[in-house]
Amino acid sequence: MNRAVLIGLILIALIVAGLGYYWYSSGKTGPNNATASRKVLVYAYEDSITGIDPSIEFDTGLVVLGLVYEPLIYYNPLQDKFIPALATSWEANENHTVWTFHLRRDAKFHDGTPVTSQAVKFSIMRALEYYEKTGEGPGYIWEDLVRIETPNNYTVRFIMDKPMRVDFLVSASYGSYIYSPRVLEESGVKSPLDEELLKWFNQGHEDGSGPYMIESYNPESMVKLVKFRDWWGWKIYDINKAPDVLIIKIVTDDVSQENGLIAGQIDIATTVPLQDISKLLKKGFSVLNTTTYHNYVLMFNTRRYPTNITEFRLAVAHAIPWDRVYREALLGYGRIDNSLIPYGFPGHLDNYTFTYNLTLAREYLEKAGLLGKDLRVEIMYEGTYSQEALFAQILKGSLAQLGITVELKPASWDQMAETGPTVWDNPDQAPHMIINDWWPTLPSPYDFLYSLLHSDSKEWNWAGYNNTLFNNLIDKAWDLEGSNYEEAMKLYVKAQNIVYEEAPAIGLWDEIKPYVYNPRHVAISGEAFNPLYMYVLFIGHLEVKG
Amino acid sequence: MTIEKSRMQKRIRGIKELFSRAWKRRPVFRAGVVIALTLLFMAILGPFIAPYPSEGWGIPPATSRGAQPPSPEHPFGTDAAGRDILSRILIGAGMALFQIAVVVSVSLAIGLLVGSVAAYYGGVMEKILNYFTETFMAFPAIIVALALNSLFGRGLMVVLLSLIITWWSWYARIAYVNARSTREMEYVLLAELSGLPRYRILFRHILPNISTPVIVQAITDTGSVLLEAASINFLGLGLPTDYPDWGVLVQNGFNYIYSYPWISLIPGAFILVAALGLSMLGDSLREEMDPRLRRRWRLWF
Amino acid sequence: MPVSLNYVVKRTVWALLVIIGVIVFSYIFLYLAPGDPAYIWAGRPRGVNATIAIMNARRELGLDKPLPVQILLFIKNVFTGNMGVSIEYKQPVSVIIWRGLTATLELLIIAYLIGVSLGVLLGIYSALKRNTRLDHGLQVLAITLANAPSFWLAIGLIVALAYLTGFTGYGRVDTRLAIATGFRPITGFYLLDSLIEGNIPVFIDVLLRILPPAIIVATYPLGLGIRMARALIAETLGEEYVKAAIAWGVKRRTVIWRYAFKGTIPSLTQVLGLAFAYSLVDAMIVEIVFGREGLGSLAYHIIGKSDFPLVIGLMITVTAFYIIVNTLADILQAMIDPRVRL
Amino acid sequence: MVLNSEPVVETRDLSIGYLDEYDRVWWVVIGVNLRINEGETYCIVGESGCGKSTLGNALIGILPPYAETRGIIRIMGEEIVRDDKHCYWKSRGRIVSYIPQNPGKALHPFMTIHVQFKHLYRARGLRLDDRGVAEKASRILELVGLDPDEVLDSYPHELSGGMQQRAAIAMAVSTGAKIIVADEPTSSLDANLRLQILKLLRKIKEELGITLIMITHDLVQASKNCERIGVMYAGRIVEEAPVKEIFRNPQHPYTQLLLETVPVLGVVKELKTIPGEPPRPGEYPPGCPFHPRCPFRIDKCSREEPVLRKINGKHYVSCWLR
Repeated sequence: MNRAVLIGLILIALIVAGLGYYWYSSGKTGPNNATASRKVLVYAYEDSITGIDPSIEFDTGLVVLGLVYEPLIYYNPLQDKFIPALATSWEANENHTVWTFHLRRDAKFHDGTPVTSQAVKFSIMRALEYYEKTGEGPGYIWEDLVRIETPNNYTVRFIMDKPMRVDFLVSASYGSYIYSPRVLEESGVKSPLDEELLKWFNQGHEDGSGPYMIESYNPESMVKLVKFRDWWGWKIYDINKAPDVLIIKIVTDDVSQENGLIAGQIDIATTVPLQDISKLLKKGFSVLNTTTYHNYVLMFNTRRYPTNITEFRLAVAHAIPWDRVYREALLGYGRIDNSLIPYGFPGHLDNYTFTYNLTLAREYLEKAGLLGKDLRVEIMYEGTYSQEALFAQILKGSLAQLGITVELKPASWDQMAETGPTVWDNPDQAPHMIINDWWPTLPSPYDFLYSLLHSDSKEWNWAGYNNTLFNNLIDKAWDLEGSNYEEAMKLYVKAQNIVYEEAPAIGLWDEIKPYVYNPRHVAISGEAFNPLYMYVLFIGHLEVKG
Repeated sequence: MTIEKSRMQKRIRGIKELFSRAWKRRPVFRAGVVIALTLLFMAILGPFIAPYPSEGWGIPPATSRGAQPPSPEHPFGTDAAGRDILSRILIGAGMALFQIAVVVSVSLAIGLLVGSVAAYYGGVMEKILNYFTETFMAFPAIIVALALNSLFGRGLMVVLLSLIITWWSWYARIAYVNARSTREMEYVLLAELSGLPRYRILFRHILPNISTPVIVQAITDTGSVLLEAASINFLGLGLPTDYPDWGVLVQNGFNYIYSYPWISLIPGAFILVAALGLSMLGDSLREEMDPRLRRRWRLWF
Repeated sequence: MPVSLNYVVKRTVWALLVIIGVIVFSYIFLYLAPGDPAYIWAGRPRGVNATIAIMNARRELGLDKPLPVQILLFIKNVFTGNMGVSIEYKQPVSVIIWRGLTATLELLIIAYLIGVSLGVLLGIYSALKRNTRLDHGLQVLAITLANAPSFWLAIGLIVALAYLTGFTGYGRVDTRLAIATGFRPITGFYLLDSLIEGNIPVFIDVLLRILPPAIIVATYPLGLGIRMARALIAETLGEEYVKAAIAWGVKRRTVIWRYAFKGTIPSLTQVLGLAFAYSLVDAMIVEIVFGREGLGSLAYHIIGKSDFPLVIGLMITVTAFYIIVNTLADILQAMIDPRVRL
Repeated sequence: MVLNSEPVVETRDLSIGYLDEYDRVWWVVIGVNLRINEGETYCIVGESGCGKSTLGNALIGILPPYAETRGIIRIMGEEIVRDDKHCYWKSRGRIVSYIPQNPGKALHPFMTIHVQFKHLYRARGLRLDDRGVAEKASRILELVGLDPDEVLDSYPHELSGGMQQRAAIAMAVSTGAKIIVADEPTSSLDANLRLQILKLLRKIKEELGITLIMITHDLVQASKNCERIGVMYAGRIVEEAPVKEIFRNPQHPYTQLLLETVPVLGVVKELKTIPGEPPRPGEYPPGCPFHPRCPFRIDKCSREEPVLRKINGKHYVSCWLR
C-alpha cells in the first residue's frame, strides 16, 4: 500500500512537471530567448520604500521616483547649474513672479502620449491641492503659486503671488514630478485627489516620462524596473550602456549589502559597514565618495531643565571630542560641520565651529551654577545608524567626565518623528537631546533653517526653539530670495550667528556617502549622483558591462 | 500539619537524593552544575570583578580606543566604542539571570494556578481555561515582543512581558495533566468530604503535589528562556543598545562581523554555554527521574 | 487510512476556535494599549491629515460600535483576507505577508526536512548504540545544537563562509541568472517554481543559497530529533509488542523500523509540531542575519515603525500557521495510531 | 512417531541475573536444570517474582540486554546459550515460539492483524502477496477459532481480550515453531475465557505436535493441561514431578502449602494462605530460600541450601526433610 502511494506521488510529480514544462516551453519561448542577453543592474537601497505617488511621496520613494519620473529641470548645487530635463528653456519676468518654461517636443510618457503643458499643470496642481486638502506631501513648496497657464501644448507658465525662484521649485526633489493625466483613466478614478489614485500608484502603477518603467513593485523587498526605449534622453546618452533591467533591491542591513556585493548579487551598494570599505577595495571593488546635503544635527530641548540653559548647551558643544567622533564614529566618511547648513550648500559658512575643550566646558557649567550637580540627560537617536549610535556613546563617555550622566535612547525614525514634536506640548517628556537629520527639498538655506528651528515648524523643530528675531530674519530672507538674492544671503548669515551663540541646535556632520560598486559590472562617473536628489541614479552617467 | 510537614520533608529528601544520584552518575549533570554555578557567581560578583566596571555599564572610555582584538589587557577585546567586552559580559550575566528568574517564576506561578484550577474545578472553567492555555501556546514570544515593541518601544518590560505571555501556558499544560490525576486521589476526596473549602484543598493538596514535575520542567526551561530573551534583545526589540545584555552585545557587533568578529562571537558563545549548561542540568535531572533510561543497554536482538 | 472524519472535523473546528482566539487576543491587545486604538491603527499619524487617517481607521475598525461587534467585524475582516493596509508600505497587509510567507516557508520546510530526517536517523542510531561512546557524543552534540542561539550560529557561519569561500549564500536567487533564464515565480516557492518551469540552473542556484541558512535553522529540529528519537525508540524497544515480534522471529530491521520506529511516530510528530513555532521564528531570525527576503526581514524592517496593522497581521499569520501545523500533526498522529479517535 | 530420547529443551545449571544501574547483578534464576521431552507439556508454577518469567524469556531468547546468564541452554540438542554467549538468531521464532501474557500489548497497535501476519511470514522467508498472506493466515485463524474475515483487517484494539489472545496464539503458531513457551497465557482473561483458551492450547498442541512450556501461578490451570510440573521458588526449581504425583504426594513444604490454597470442586474446606511474603527478586535468603516461611524448618535450612534430589521415578525435590 505504501508503495502504491509512493508510485502515485511520483506519477503526480511527473505529470505536474510535464505539464509545467509544456506550458513553459509553449508560452514563453519567444521572450525567453530575447531576455538571454539582457543587461541587469542591481542597486541596493538601504531602506524600505514608503510609497511611490509622484506628487505625495515625501520619503524613501525618491529612489524610484527619480528613475521613473522627471521634473522640468534638474539643479546641480555643486556646480550651481541647471540641467534641462522636460523643459529645454525657461525665462522669468523682471520681478520673478511669472515664469515660462518651454517643453521638449520629443518627450513621451510611458503610455506613448507626448509630455504636454497640460500634464505639467495636472501634476503640479495635484501636489499642491493634495497638500492643501490634507496637509500631507511636498506640495507645500507650491504654496505661493497663483495659477498655471498653458498657452500651448509645449509652453507652461507659472504665476506666483510674490517674487520666487520657480526654477528651484520645479527642480525640487519632491513634489515636482510630471506624469500623464491619463492616470485617471488607467486607475478609474474621477478626481485627482481621490485616495484611490494614491492607492493605485502605491500598488506599483505609474505613467511617468523617465528612462525606466516599473515592472514589479514590492516595497519591502525589491522594485524591478525595465528600460523605456522611447525616452528622449537616449538621443544624448548611449542606450546600450544603460541596463535593460534595473533592480532596486531593498537591503536595510549594512552587512547584508556587503554580503550581496561579495556574492556578486549587488552591483551598487548604498551602505556597507564603513570599516570594511578598505577591505572591499582590496577585493577589487570600487568606491565613489559623494558629497551629500544630508546633515546630522544635535537638537537640545530648549524647554526642559537643564538643556534650557544656554551655558549648558555650550558646555556640551565643547565637551564633544570632535576628532574622535570623526575617527571612531564616522571613520572618515563624514565632514565634521557645526553649521546647520551643509558644506557646499548655499548659505554655508565655515566659521561656525566648536572645539573640544573640557576646561571651557567646565567654565560654562560653573557660570550657570551647574558644575558638580548630579545632572542626568537623555539623548535620543536613530538606533539603526551606527554613526549616530557611536556618537551618542562617545558623548556619554565624554559627558561622564563632567559629571553628567547620559541615558541613551535609541529609537526608530518613526518613534523619533513622533517624540520630537512633543517638545512643544510636553517638554518634560521629550528627551533633552535628539539627533535630527535633514536633507533639503529646495536649494535654499531656508529649507534647513526653517524646518529645524523656525517656531512655525512644529513637526521638525525638535528643539522647541522659539526666537522671534530668528524667525523674522529667515522669513524676510526667504521673501527676498526671489528678488534680491545677495541681501537674502546676508540675512541668513545673521540668523546663523544667533544659532551659533545660543546653540539650540548644533550641526554634527555632513554625511559623505560612499557608494561601493562592482567595477566588473558597472562603471560610474561622479555625475551619476546629485546631492539634491539623494540616491537617485542618473542613468546616463553609468555604464553597465557585459 | 505534621503529615504535611513530613510529606514536605520527604519530597525535599527525594529531590536531594535525585541531585546526589545525578551528581554521582552523570558527567553531563556535573558539567551543568559547574556552568550554572559559574553563571551565578558571575551574576553576583560580575560588577565587582569586572576589570573596567564603568565600561561594563556602557560608558565608553575617556580616551580614544576603538575596537581592539583580544589582548592581555582586554581578554575578549573591545567593542566599536572601545568598551571592554569582558567587563560587559561579566555584568551582563546578572541581566541574563534576572530575566530568566523573573520570567520562569512568574510564568510558573500563573501556569500552576491556571492548570490546577482547570483540573480541579472542572466543568466550564476547565474548558475555558484549557482554551486559553491552548491559544496562548500558539503565540511565539518574538512576535509578541514585536507587537509590544510597536506599542511601548524598547525596554526590559517588552522582554519580560512577551516571554511571560507565551510561557505560562506550557506550565499550565503540565500542571493540568498532573493535577487531573491528583484530583482522583483519596486524600483529596477525604478532604472534600470533611468539608474543607475548595480553594483550601487546591492550595493544600493539589498544588504541592503537582509542583515537582512542573519545577523540573522549569529548570529544564531556563536555558530556552535565556535563548528566547537573547533573540528578542538581539533583534533590538527588548533592552536598549548600551545595556550589557548578551543578546544586545551580539547585536552591537553584528555590523562589524567582518572586521571585528569578536564583538559578536564571544558574547554569543557565552549565551550558548550558559543555555547549554542550564539545559544539561534540567535534562539530566529528568533522565535521572526516568528509570527507563537508566539501565545499561546494548542492541540485543 | 484509519482516521474518522469525525475526528478531523472536531480537530479542525477546535483549531478554528483557537485561531479566532488569537485574532480576538490581537484585537484586545490593540484595544488595551495606551492611547486611542484608531490612532495606533492609523500608524500614529502626525500633521494636518492625522484626523482624516484616524477617522478612516475608526471606520475600518468600527470603533463607534460596541466592542463585541468590533471584534466580530475584525474576525470577519481577517478571514476575508482584509487585514488592513500597511502604514509603512501602503499596500494591503495580506499581500505583503503572503510574499514573505512563501520565502520563509520554503526555508523552513527545507530546514525541517534536513533537520528532522537526519535527527531522527541519528537518534535511532544513538538509541541502538546506547551507552557507547558514539551515543554519548551524539547526545552532547544534540543538546548543544538544541541550545545554540541561531543568530549567533548564523553570524559564525557567514564569517566562516566569507573567509573560506567568499560565497555567503546571500539572497534567495541570483537575480541576473533569474532574469537571464526568464525565471518567473508562480507559487513563490522558488525551488518548486524552478522545477515546474524546468529551469535547472535556477533550481541549483536557489538550492545552494537556501542551504546555509537552512542548515542553521535545521540545528534545532536536528538536536531535538536526536534526543526525542533516542528517548522514544528506547521506550518502544521495551514494549511488549517489540518483545513478541522478536520472539516470533521478525527480522531485526523490521523490528526496528516497522515495530519500534512506527510506534514512536505519533509522539515524534507531536513533539516536532510543538517545536515548529520555535523553528518558524528561528527561520525568521536567520533570514534577517542572512539578508534573505521573508517574514523575518519584513518584521525586522518595521521594528519601531508604528506599522501596527502589519505587526498584527504578522502575529496572526505566524500563530495561525503554527496552529495549522499542529492540527495537521494531530491528524497525522490519528492516521498512524488508530486508537486516537476522540 | 519415534520417541527421541534426547530432551528438546535442556538447561544445565542455568542462572540468570539482572544488572542494576550501578552494575550490580541481582540473580533471579539460580541453577535451574530442565529436561523437557518432545511433545510434552511442562508447566512451571510459582508465585510472582520467583523468576519463572525470566526463565521463560531465557528459553525464548528475549532476555533484556541488562541480563546476565550462567550455564547452558540446549534446544533440539543445540547449545544456544553458554555463560552469557547467546546465539539466538537461528532458533528465535523458528524453533521456539511465544505466547504472550498480555495479548493487548503484545500486538502492535498501529498495524492490522493482516499486516502483522505478513511480517511474520516475511520473517520465515515466505514472500507472499496480500492474498497469499490472507489465505495462509485464515487457515490458522480458523484453527484458533476466529473468523478471518472479521479479524484480518482489524486493529488489535478493535478485538476483545479473548480474540486478541487467540490471534496471538495464531501468530505464535504461524511461525512454524514446534516448541512454544506460553507465559501466563490466561492471566489477563476472565474465568470462562480462561478455560476456552486452555482448551484451545491443548487442541493445537495435539493437532500440531507441539512441545508446550506453560508458565503459570495457577496450579489448577497446570493440572488441567500438563504432564509434568516444576514448582519454582526464589529462582530455583524446588520440586518437579508428573501432575498426578504432585497432587497426590507433594514433597516440598512449599508445594504442600501451595496445594492447600487451591479450592477443590465439591470439597468444602477452609482455604489457607502461605504465611509471609515471597522474597523480592534478587533478594533471596541464604540457605534454603523457603526457610523463613517454612513451618517445618530445621536449623540446617538457614545455613545450607538443599539440592534437587530424585526421590522416586520422575519425582525430584530439594528439601532437607526428604
